Amino acid sequence: TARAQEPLKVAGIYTVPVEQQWVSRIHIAALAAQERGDITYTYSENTANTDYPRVMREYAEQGYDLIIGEIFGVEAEAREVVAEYPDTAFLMGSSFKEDPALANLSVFDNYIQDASYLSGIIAGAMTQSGNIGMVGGFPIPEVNRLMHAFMAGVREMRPDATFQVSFIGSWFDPPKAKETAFAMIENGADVLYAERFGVSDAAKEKGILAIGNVIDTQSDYPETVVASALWHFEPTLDHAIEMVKAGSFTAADYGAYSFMKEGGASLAPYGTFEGKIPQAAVDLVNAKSAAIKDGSFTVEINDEEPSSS
Amino acid sequence: MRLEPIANPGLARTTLPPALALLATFGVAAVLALVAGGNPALVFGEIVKGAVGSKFALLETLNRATPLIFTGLAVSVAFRAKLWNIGAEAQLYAGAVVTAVLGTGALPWAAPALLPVLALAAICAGALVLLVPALLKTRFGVDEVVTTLLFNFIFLLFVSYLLDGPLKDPMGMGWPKSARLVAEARLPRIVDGLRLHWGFALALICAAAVWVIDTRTTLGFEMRAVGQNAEAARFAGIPVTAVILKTALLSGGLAALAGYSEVAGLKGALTLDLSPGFGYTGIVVAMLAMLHPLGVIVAALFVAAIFVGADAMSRNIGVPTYIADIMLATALLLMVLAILLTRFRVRRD
Amino acid sequence: MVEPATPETVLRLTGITKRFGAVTANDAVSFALQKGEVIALLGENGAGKTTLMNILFGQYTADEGTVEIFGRQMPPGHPRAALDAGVGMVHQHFTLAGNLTVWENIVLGAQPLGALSLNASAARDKVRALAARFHLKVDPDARVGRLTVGERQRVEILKALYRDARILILDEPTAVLTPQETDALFATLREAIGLGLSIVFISHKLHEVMAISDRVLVLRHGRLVAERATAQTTRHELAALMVGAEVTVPEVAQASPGAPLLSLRRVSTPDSGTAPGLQAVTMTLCAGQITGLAGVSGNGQAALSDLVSGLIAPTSGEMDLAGAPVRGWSPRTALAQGVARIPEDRHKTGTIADFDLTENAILESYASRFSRRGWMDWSGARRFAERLIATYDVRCPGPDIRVRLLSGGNMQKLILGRVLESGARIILANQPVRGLDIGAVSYVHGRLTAARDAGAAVLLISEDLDEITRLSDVIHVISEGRLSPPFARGTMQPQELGIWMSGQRFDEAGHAA
Amino acid sequence: MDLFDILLSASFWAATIRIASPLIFATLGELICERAGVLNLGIEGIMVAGAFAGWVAVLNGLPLWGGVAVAMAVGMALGAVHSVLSVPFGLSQHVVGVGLTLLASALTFYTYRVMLPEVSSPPKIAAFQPYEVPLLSDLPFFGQALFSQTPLTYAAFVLAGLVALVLYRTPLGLAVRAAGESPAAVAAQGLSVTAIRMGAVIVGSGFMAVGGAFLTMSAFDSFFFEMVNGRGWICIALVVFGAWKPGKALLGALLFAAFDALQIRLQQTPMGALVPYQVFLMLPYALSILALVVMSRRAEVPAALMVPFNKGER
Ligand SMILES: Nc1ncnc2c1ncn2[C@@H]1O[C@H](COP(=O)(O)OP(=O)(O)OP(=O)(O)O)[C@@H](O)[C@H]1O
Ligand SMILES: Nc1ncnc2c1ncn2[C@@H]1O[C@H](COP(=O)(O)OP(=O)(O)OP(=O)(O)O)[C@@H](O)[C@H]1O
Ligand SMILES: [Mg+2]
Ligand SMILES: [Mg+2]
Repeated sequence: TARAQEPLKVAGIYTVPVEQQWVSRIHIAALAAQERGDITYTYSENTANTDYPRVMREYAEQGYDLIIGEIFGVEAEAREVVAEYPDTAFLMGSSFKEDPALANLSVFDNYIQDASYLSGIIAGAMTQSGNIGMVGGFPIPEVNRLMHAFMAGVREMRPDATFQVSFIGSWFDPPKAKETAFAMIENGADVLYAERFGVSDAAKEKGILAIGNVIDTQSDYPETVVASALWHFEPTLDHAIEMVKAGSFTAADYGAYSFMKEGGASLAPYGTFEGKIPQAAVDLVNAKSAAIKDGSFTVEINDEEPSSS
Repeated sequence: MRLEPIANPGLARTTLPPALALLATFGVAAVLALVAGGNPALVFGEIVKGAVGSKFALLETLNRATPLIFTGLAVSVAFRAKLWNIGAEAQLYAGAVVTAVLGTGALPWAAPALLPVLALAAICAGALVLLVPALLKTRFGVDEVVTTLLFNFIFLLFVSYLLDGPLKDPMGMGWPKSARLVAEARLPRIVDGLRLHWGFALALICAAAVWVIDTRTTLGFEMRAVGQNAEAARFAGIPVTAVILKTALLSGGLAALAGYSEVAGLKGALTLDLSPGFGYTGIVVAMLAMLHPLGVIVAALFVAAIFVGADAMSRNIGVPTYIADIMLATALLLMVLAILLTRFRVRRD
Repeated sequence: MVEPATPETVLRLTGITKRFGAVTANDAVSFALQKGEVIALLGENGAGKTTLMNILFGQYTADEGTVEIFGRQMPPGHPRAALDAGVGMVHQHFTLAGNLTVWENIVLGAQPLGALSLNASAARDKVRALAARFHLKVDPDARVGRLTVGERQRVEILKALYRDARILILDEPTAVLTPQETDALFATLREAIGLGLSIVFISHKLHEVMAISDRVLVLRHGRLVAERATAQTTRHELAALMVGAEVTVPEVAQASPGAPLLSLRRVSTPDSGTAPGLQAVTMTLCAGQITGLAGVSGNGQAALSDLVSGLIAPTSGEMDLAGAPVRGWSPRTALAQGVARIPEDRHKTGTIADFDLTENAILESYASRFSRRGWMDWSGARRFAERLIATYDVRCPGPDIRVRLLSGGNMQKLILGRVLESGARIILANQPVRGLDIGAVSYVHGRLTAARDAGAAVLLISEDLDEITRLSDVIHVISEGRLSPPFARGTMQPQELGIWMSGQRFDEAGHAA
Repeated sequence: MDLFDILLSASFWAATIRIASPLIFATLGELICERAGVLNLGIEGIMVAGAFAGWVAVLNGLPLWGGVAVAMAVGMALGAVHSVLSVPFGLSQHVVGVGLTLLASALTFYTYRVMLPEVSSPPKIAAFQPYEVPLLSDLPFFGQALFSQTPLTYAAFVLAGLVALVLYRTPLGLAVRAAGESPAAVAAQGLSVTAIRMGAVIVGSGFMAVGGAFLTMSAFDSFFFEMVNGRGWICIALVVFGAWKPGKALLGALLFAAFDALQIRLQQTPMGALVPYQVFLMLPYALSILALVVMSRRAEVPAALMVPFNKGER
């Protein structure tokens, strides 16, 4: 069809600034697609959920082909808008499944528990004290499930490990995250799970280790960040672009495109820690990684709020 | 420099400063657009189009004005009595919480019975939330600016707790939000398919009611008297403490209706991000309206139109969306200045 | 009336005109002040005295005209220039910061703002020296917010002296002073004059004008209408010049007292701040009688006034209204029981400045007379306000005007009307004529005696002994919260009252007991 | 760790002082404004702007103290906007403040996005590092708690002393205190109430901005949207808590920070697993209100706070 030739018009709507780790992965994937010439891309950031349906509608009215974003906080209202614009494709982060009645809405989520689990194995190997600190923003499923997978990974190496869990009640307060991390270090933690900005900084200052989440920050903290569980939005987005271009976009759950086997998640390269991680852990990571990819092993998805142990 | 009241301002005097303020706001927006690489010539048209250019745009503007009318009224009622209620945000959430608790199936009633009961319950909750700072003020002399401000933080954390725990939607896949309201608890839409709901009409009714209270009832008279001069009011036999408490109840109740209207009318569920600062914007709306209840309607519509219009404009000319808030702030500051200049002349001394 | 310039002329105003909207507050006023001279400025409320002084001092800018001080023309609207040229002004309303100490208030602005230190000890010493030199007793380290009005007045004068003022402007400095304090002030001023100071003095009290001034200027409706050498005029003439007509002071006839309406038996109230409470006070207010309360300010008048007003309740003793003990005493019950109150401070307590005249008129009676089931009866209220305006001669554009814009005299007439129209049986009149011009004074006094003759019991509190002795049928003296026995009209000489006011007689009684 | 252990650990007190530092700057700034009679609700936005300005200046090659100066200057410029509207024009201080907070934050975000359109995580600067005060930092307990802080923290404490000194020991401070109490008294002494109030708002706003800059240049090393996170509003409360006195305000900031440092640590005690985390986050706010109630005496509010002064007015 004619659509396949010209770039798709894609718009992103985000409820936080694009610096936020989670959203940044979507943003980067879209920029990459634009770079390739597959799409033209524009976005609205920091959009309050109150305004979200209006912004969706404005983009739809303007004839965008594909609208991406996150509707966790506005599921019902967003689906109403989707229903009104059957010619526009919507690819939305959502807690819910696709709805066959809404053929133009596909959903995704960052199911990177596989990678988190693997990063946990490394953390378990690196901790001396068996005491691990975890600082989160809010206990939402997208955060909880990664924390649980990470803890499960840690226990593979250190069944006796204890965890300190704190939520700071904000996505953007690095000083507060840092203070919280400091308190955990005082309390014996020697590896930190850096869900928020600010945590790795505390680890760096105190000379202990950190595990990254969603994004790779090792270049900023070469001596500190041992491993990171990365989310790659590219498979999700690229598939959607393909479907829209082919005219076959339909209601679907793109969650699987965040799985490791689809290339939606990965453990960041060891980089500066190459060779410094106990071989036993590296071997286990490789084995589990293979098992995950061939489907012989699945990491449990647990969305409950984690607590200290 | 000195300000001198103008006895009989003419037409030019009353219209020119506000017009200039608007013009200057657009000028600022145009410059900012230019800086960010957008086309400044399009700014004005795109804003108008985005705010009132279509039925959808217009109704969205009214929709965004709805909670602002409630919080604007709440603030104006309180400020009139010199009760500095900076906590409309908390009271809004109080109303929202109650609506979510009672509207999700707890009361098995039909809409005509359920909706008013929910509204009343919300009013009571908001009233109670403001009653605490009001009592601390009247009993212990604790400054209410501080207590109401801090209550915003506390209450939001409380809501966060509720949404993580007792109120969490079991069907919500873990996301912190409440269960959806039953159909009987929803305020119907005014136009099918568009978001504007009867909460807007309720807001207008409340503004009219506050105006009637202000001008026609003894309570209104007492509230104004206490606000203007509490010492004289007390001397004249007005029960000052009781009036402050009644004012708090009224103000808190109005703010809570914003939460009720957003949950029952717009969202259908309680979330932590229900209000993008409607409580704080209510202060601006109230002051822009010079604390007049009917003026609150106009001010809220103005604020909503600028925001919705500028937000749409930012997308259409491709500049960062933050320009909407800049325009809103600029328009507000220049507009209050302009309103002053319609009544005062600046004299150099 | 403009004198030729001589080396002795310290101050010259020429053709000063000032308009506030439609009001012309000063209309081509010119005069000159000589070294060592005291000019008294007289005029009704609203005649433009304060405005003229504010222009002189640079706080207002004149629309026309010039101010010259020691031969130098002053830049308009520049108080600093006036201060530097040697003008000190004591404003009609105190200009003191209550949270600062006396010496801090005095040195405020007297040192360059860029200075790195306040030189507190030097400043304190200078204040002490000045205070001693001019007999202005006040503690430099006291917090001004805690001072009595008399002490604050002294601080105001010290402020001017501290800056070596050579021209002193005193705008109604005695309005809030007791006779004793006034005498002390005059002694201080005479000393200052001896040192070469020149003074412009504003007062509504003609005997003060006669006592202190060399020359009298009379303002009427913003115009300078007369000038007299004090030695060659009389109080009577001055009064006529001010008002533009003869002023008659009504003779107060003997009363015929009726039944007791309010009685206090050994009533005490708590102290509040520096003001003493009542100490086992016994008094009876009878119908058809004016009871005067004489005393130096700050001796318990406020407590008695608050008690009768309903603002405070007795801590011990008994209080009867028309023979029945009072219950749940509050302003509202007081009003309901027929107690009408003229408060001491009409700006702060008596009225709400930004309410219009109608709203102020019904402030005390909206609940009982101008509302039904919580709904206001505004047309009734407006009719009532219009009646007050007509009956009590409140000069104003109409019932919609904000009372902030009324002159003090008219504000007082409004309160008087509100009080008298309530049909009260007991009337508390606390400083009812403070700051009023003589026309207004005689009007208020006439109304109060008329109310008495109609059967009301009037409690008159005043620091003006003349007023007390002229109006009262019975006089009590108050001192440190203690109340003297009642003295019938004509039985007390001012000297004897003075001794009671000093507290001496109470002490003797205490020793005797 | 139980409560006792926490309170006895030097690191707890070190954290308290770190957390308090930005609050101290901003609280002092607000205190100066309010002492002169102006409630500055622009504080939250000014802190955001200061946080950005200081960071971006250093990012563009200025030395750290240069960044602090830039933040201060930006704060003063915003203060100038506030003061023009609220002082000579006497507009409602509530609306000017809320409006300025909106304006300053939105302008900051807009500028950020225009300057750094394509970043995924903002660049870092070499922020202020802790400076161990010679000798003093070797003291047991106190050395670690008090004397191993960044220079900006020391500056915050010096500033508190300086503000108290200026307020109570200089003619300028006297004029500021009087302007917030009785502007008429100031005018009658030939001083310009307008100039004093505007000056106080401008300087105070500068300090608020430095408080913001502390977050990006000392507590952390880069700028994020919304990272000020309500700290400005806390400072409004701290001024009241401190009864408008620099010494008490400093204590208030420390107390609040101590509650915050405490709640962070309490979350890790056994209690932390039982009690929802929100309860801990509430702690500093709730205890502040409680402390206000317990103090309970009517603080001496500057009498002319929020009252505009217009020379010609009657
Ligand atoms: N700032 C002002 N704005 C408007 N009108 C004013 C102002 N100041 C004074 N006036 C008006 O100017 C006139 C003169 O007032 P002024 O205060 O000078 O009188 P005064 O002679 O001092 O009276 P009093 O004896 O009561 O002190 C009055 O009509 C008053 O209402
Ligand atoms: N001379 C001074 N030098 C420095 N700081 C002072 C001085 N006086 C007071 N302070 C500050 O004020 C606080 C309380 O002092 P104090 O209670 O004496 O103030 P105050 O007399 O009530 O003054 P104000 O009402 O003007 O604030 C102290 O903690 C200190 O910070
Ligand atoms: Mg006067
Ligand atoms: Mg004090």
